[in-house]
Amino acid sequence: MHWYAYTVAGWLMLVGSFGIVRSRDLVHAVVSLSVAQSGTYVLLLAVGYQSGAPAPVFAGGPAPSTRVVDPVVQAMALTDIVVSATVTALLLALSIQVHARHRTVDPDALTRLRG
Amino acid sequence: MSRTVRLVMFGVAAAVLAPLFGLAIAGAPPFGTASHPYRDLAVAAALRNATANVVSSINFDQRGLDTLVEETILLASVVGATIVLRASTGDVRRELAGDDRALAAVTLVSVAVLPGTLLIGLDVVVHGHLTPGGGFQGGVVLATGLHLLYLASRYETLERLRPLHWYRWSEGLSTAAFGGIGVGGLATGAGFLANVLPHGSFADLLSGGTVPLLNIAVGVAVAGGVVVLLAQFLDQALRIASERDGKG
Amino acid sequence: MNTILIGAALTLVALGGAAVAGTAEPGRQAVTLSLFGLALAVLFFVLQAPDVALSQIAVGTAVVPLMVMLAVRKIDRNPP
Amino acid sequence: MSRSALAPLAVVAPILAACVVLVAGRRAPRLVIDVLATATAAGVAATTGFLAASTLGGRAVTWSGGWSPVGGRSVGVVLVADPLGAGLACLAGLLTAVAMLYSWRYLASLQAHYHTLVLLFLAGLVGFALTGDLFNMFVFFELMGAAAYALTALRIEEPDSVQGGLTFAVINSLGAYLSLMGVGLIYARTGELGLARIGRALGGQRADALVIVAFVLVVTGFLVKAAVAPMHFWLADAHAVAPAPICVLMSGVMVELGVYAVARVYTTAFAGVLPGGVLRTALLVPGLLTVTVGSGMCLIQRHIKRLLAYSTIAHTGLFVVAFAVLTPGSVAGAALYVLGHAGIKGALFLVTGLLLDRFGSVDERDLFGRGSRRDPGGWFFLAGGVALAGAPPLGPGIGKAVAEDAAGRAGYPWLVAAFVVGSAVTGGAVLRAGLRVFLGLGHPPQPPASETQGSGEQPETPSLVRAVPRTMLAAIVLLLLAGALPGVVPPLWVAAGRAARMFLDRTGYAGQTLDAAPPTPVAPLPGLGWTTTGVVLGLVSVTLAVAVALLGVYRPRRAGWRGPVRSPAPVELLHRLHSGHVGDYVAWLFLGVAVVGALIAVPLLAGR
Repeated sequence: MHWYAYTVAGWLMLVGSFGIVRSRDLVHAVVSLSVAQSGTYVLLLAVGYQSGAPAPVFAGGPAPSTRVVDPVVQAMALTDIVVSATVTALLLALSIQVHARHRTVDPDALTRLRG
Repeated sequence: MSRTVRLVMFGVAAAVLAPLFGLAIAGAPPFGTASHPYRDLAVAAALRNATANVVSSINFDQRGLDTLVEETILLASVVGATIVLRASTGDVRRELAGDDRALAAVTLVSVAVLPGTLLIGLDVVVHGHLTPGGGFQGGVVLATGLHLLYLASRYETLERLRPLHWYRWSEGLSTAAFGGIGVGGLATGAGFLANVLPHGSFADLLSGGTVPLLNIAVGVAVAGGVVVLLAQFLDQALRIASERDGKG
Repeated sequence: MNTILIGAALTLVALGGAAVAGTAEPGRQAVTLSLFGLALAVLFFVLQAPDVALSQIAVGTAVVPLMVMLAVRKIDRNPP
Repeated sequence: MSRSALAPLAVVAPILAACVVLVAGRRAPRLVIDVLATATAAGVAATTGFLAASTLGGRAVTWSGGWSPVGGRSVGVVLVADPLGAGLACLAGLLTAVAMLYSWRYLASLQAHYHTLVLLFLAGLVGFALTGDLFNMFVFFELMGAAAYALTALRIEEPDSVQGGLTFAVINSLGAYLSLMGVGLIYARTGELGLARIGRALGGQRADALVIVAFVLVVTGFLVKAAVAPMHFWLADAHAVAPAPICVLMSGVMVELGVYAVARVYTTAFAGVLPGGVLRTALLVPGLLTVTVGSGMCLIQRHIKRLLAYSTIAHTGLFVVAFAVLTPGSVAGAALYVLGHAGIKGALFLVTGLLLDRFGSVDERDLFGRGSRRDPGGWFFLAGGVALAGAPPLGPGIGKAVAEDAAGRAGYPWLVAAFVVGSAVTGGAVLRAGLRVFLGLGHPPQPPASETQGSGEQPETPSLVRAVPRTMLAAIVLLLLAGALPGVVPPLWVAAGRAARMFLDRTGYAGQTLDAAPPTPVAPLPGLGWTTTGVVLGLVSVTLAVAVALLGVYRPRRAGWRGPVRSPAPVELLHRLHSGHVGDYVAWLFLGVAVVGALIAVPLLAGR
């Protein structure tokens, strides 16, 4: 269990990147990229976890004390999620235009930018 | 490069990196450790500023600069997607096909759910400094809630209720408000993005100083931004066709 | 108990990620992505990160898959 | 208001201006938008320029949110302006102002959206240069990215444009996510995000696998941005398709900020744990590879923007090599080189943009002999080629000379060859293109099969232009002057020397940032400037460049007049490796990470 969470984080990064490498469709590549990014959330939250500690929200919850799960990594993961979603939106928009101009989204068929 | 060469190359790289990563995590503190030095400081700081949701305190007070930049990224992406998906020469606006009309049952459910969703969104924004959630989560809920209108009736109804430049304005203005509150902190001499308002008493609706204000600014910015983003995609999928397409 | 929950959620996420990257057809990928997003949200809840889990539900299971679906619909509408 | 207010103002001013432009853009006349955007960029340049000059006596530290550290620790995000960082921010402001001047009344169909994105891009560049926090660096990195991706793909009617933008975005985002993994790992070890805090926490520790992997992952994103081989592929695709003024920003400062970030993160956070010798090898190997690939590809291009893009890759390789020497002299050389390169390369891109607007092509073969001898652009282009080759007494020349001198003193005299050859080949390629296009010398080149052509593109102005607008010419002249200046202003050399010393001073950085310690005075670096060797090596480079250019122009034909010439095998291979395939680029990216990782991990972990 100790290293399982970190391993899953690395696995997501690897499997997402592998998805891009073997992709035959740019939309698929963009979605795979977001899988790779989800590895970063898992890593951050795993780093900040403390066994048996409650969430760092005190209203109506636990009495204020520092024995809570690390809120800093949660704030980072939140920022990360927003960034990921907006960049994914931009990438999908670009994919739509690639298709409109090239009539294909297969990377193997997009051969104009060479050399 | 051929597909095989590409996959082999990636495989070689992965074969080097996977064991290195393994060694690295073997040197990390065990999962569930009790030692979190930054956490200790951050929780104390949040309590000092009477912000019950420590994550909100970090996002909007302690590390507010990160969030300001995050809102700016959202703005850049929304403007970017608007530019990339703008109608270009050769594009024509299609009439909507008949199947874009919704079923009566769906309409009923959506109309019933819509006000509740909007209320939940507002609630999540306003209580962001107290309970889980905040401007970002609430903003997304508000934006998606508005799109229930599309399920509820026809795309035209949504289009009429969605003068896009309003949403773009609200996004721009609220991002500017975030930056402006930051500059306000500078002007008082307390520092950029400093929490200069009275902190109130712990766990009250009016507590946390600037945190709830920034939460609201982010809520408006995110709601506006997501509406504009989804609008670009919906327009592309439903409305815009290229002259070069067949019957489409 | 909590350890078991976390382990199960992690396994679900690991499998889900592989499934999303392995789904070759982007139309179906929007669905697997949404389910994967849900699995991540569950994981974040059991890791005591309700703020992150809420964002993940709003973004990862709703908005992003919706955009993927719309992009796929636009692309499929105009075959080469 | 104290000096510490200036850094956050320089970041937030372009953001606020972008919001104003976005909201007012539909109503306000174009002239107002143009003036507002240009003035904002100039204001940022003035502010950060003042910061750069005033911080020579000590860094300006700003804790955002007013969270000043207690006992050396704080929960806030810190901006640390030192002469090098603020100088780069100032460069970003200047280049943006010039790019805005060039784009006066340009890309009219986009309304104010173009200005909004450029201003947000500027905010990202400035923030990235000034921040002293690792996670904040990632956020600014993404801001630079999001704006740059959209700006690259601005001309959506061009098939290449959207494809280049997408490739750029996928590769850079993946790099950023790998960086964030590294941030997570280093946070796991130290519980810190501030660079100075991480430096203190790691100082004196043993470099174990976690620290090594964290460092390698963190710098991966920056190496991708710096287009260090084999992670450089995206750059040529993006620069070839981006509008010319955007190329000025990307080539002149964004790519250089990648190198800067590697250097910043190493010197402030990791220098106490990773030995300099190991880092030097890990940077010299990819750096020299970058110089080789960049100059080789530059030489065999006919698409002029791609040619310039590969020249940027080669020069970035030289900046990496210069930093890898890790002495104050080499860092000062790199800083001066970056300044000179930004001006000259920017001017070259803008002249190429003019070619596109006039002839609808940037293809060396298409344009053969079409430029007129009376066209000032042609002479600017040729002058740019000579300057790029390192001609004394111009900006790139002084940077090259100082870096060569430092490499020799540090015991790496053989690195001089890389500087001479790299600048000669890229300068020669530019000269060759200029001689053919503007003077019509030699025979038109024959087309091999597998390369990007540059013909049949849409101009960036509404229609092909006849007379060049004065604003565009003014922008080009300004950039050429800015590129020449560092070579003839001795105070700038002194400042660069002191800036470099401060940049490498880890203890001083941490003391001023965390303990509000008084600044330690920095003595100037002796003997920094033009030396006889420097001038001679500069002249050698220029002679070689002219030889390369003339050889390219008057090369004896291998095949007859019929049919295309087959390129020699290595050239063909180089062309093929740059496949434009996003999957290939990701595979190369991981291979690059593996190589850098192995170069650092093997010497440190083997034998334990």
